[in-house]
Amino acid sequence: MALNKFQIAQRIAQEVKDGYYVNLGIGIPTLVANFVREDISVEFQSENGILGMGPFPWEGEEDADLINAGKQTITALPGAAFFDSALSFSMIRGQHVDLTILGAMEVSQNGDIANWKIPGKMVKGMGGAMDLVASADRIIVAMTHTNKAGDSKLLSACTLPLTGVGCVKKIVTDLAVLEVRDNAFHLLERAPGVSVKEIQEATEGALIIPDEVPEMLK
Amino acid sequence: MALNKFQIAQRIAQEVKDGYYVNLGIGIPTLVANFVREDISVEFQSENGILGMGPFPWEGEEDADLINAGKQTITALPGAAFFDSALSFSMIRGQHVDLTILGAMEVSQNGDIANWKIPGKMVKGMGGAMDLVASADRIIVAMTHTNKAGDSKLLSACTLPLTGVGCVKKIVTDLAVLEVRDNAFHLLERAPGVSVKEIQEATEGALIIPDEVPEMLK
Amino acid sequence: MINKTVNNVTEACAGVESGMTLMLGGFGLCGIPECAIGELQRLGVDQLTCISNNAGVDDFGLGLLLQTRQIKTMIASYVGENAEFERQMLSGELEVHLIPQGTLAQRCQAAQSGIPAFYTPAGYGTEVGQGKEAREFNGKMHLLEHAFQADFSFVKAWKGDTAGNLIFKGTARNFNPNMCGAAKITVAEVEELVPVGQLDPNQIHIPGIFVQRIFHGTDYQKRIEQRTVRTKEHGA
Amino acid sequence: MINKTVNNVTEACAGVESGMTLMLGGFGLCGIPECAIGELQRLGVDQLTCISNNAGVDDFGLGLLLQTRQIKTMIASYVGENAEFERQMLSGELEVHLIPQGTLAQRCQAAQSGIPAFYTPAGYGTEVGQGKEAREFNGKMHLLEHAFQADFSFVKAWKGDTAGNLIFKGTARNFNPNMCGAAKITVAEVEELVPVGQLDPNQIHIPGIFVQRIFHGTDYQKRIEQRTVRTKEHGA
Repeated sequence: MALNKFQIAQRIAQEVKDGYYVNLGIGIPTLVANFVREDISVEFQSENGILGMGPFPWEGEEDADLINAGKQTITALPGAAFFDSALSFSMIRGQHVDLTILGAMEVSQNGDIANWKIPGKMVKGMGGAMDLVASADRIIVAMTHTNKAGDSKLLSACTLPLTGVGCVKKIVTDLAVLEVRDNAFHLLERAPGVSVKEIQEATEGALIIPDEVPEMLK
Repeated sequence: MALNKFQIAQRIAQEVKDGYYVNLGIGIPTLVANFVREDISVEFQSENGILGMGPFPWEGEEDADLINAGKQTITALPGAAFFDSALSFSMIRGQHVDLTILGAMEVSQNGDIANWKIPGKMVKGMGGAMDLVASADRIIVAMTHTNKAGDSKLLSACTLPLTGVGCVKKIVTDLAVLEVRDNAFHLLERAPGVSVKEIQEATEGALIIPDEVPEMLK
Repeated sequence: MINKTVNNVTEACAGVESGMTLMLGGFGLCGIPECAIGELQRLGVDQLTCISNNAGVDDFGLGLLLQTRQIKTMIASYVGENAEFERQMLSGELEVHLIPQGTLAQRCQAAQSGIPAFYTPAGYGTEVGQGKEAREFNGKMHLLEHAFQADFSFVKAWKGDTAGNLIFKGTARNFNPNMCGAAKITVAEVEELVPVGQLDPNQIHIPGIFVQRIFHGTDYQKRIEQRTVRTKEHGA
Repeated sequence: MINKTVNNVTEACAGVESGMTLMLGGFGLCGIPECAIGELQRLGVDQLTCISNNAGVDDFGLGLLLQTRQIKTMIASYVGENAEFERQMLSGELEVHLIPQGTLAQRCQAAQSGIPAFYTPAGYGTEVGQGKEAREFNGKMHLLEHAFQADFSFVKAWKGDTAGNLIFKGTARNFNPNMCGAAKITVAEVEELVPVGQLDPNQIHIPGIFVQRIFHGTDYQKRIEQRTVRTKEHGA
């Protein structure tokens, strides 16, 4: 069965290693924080200017001067630091952030990503996404395998305006975990109960299927 | 009579206006701070990282963590701020500092300045001087009119490696105050008791002498 | 110390004219110069070019100046919270330049620092890179980006002193420090204005040299866009 | 929080090898990483390239590594306080690159920030500009300067916590913050090392993400180069 957004987040959390500084995008990526193992040390960076981001505040303790990049009220953990936007992107551009997890509307088999614009329709802007994908060594995309119309989001080439080129290395969808290399999507794992055939049908781009495709571990 | 270094500093202090942020180089420029009118507000920047530099500390109150660009122990006035070297040169390069006063070994009639190197002999380095002269709108050079060998330091062209090109606008020496423009030194004032002829003889570069050359005012 | 104090927001905004380019600090509605935005609306100056990470919401922040059609051109990185913005943009009434957030911050800092241009990898290979010089450094492609040029910079700080020294609070810091000294005139509004000597010189985020005018702001709304909380029942 | 603490200077300097490029904070003898310099001397690594604003004095700071001929190349802006340095330089034993102080700071910050190159007016028309790309912006000539590439960065802070967050003191701040995260590994030595939660997150100069190792430094000499004082008799 296809994963729900919490299960996608849970699977991605397994990619978060001890000692990582992690930047989480809006949406599913934000949920990843809830599933990271408690026996490892991880710090969350939010590009509006905090390192060491904590959970949402208790009701009544919200502080308008303390939000994350999704404009949500948050808390700061002991050991946190605040900083300006230029220094924040020094962390990102300077590759001090170890892992970037973000959503996407389309990913192509050569690692291009599109997630900021639908011409003539949606113009929210790229925010920090272009800086993140242009700089990060490790980028994981969290998204559904197909869009609401049922069309594949894993394409031979993106049709929407790009956010970055050749930068996505790993994708976790509701159906599968895939690695992007050698101009193809390499199927690594499938969601419990999801068949390789289902994944194949939902993938428009080149898909490399190994002899054995294990189910994701919880 | 030629001015001594304190008198040169005193004359330059007249160029310091209310509301100016001022960077003082090592040597005679440092002395300028002592002669600035007390009824105006001026802040001194030292490029190693302080704005609002105060006088030397009282004996016994020296702090190794509080020095100026000349490595001298100093104090910080109420309202001072400390900052890192990059931000310090943001102030300088970004033209936030209003006036730069520095020494020189040579100045040419087109405003070039040489003050950091004598090939094969003296190699102290340029420190912040190249950033200062390349950026500042107002640069005043404080120096003796001739060097120890008696040779003019106001030249048609510098012979030493340059610190900056076409940047010096004003020079105060032990003999005169001069403006640099239109590829010539324009004599504005002479030291009390110093004749125009003496200044002429001590100036190798093109010297423009107006009909009347007043003595400097104290 | 040089005194940068002005008496009120009206004095602080003196000289702002229609057609000018303005920088405005803040991220979302966090740390925005509320007083200055209110005054700009009262002044009625229009044909403005505004450089700000976001464009406010429909009825607050820069959204106020959009309502009154005072903004001609918006330079921002993310504008997803504002329906009126989207309408004006799609209809062509509003000229919009969307640029990556890190590039936006760095172009402010470059202006502050006298760095006319720099290279960044952000946006290479996308429409952001169209018409820009691209160059390879260390095996990676980068775009040449230029320092902003602006007339006024409006920033909001937590505390300030009469010499213009500023301290920001929490994530309300964001773009505010980077915009100080990045325009011809920088206007800082602060929640608390103190005499010189009361701020620790070691803890000042922005020295007064980057600020031309400072005033004590009042009546801050400090709206929260996404009020997210834990509840005692559900735990963390 | 991620724990960056190492037990001592020996652990902090693990991995430093001959021939490496090192950044060292400090201005004059103010804010220099005294402990790390001592350890580098004990380690005996040589053929080093050192990036530091100054080169110490004859018997302290980087002067110690000059005495023992451990430095092959020195990248600095001002070296006037060191007779041994001048001797080695003029005799050709030591390779020296003198660069403008602001360019030095900015090349560190560029390395920290992932900005591979930027333009600055400093040094245009001088021998500093020889062989460099020059370009006009806003009617003024500028030079293209590149980010440094270094193996280790050694910095000295006043206070730090186990997560690597740093606070500097007075003018001992200087180049130290700009060198954090500007090399592959950044080693911070601090006078006071505290548990996380004891530093105000609003007052941290350098967040721990820029620091790989932190340790409590001891036996600081903090020498003063120019002891200048007022005396009660003479007044101000």
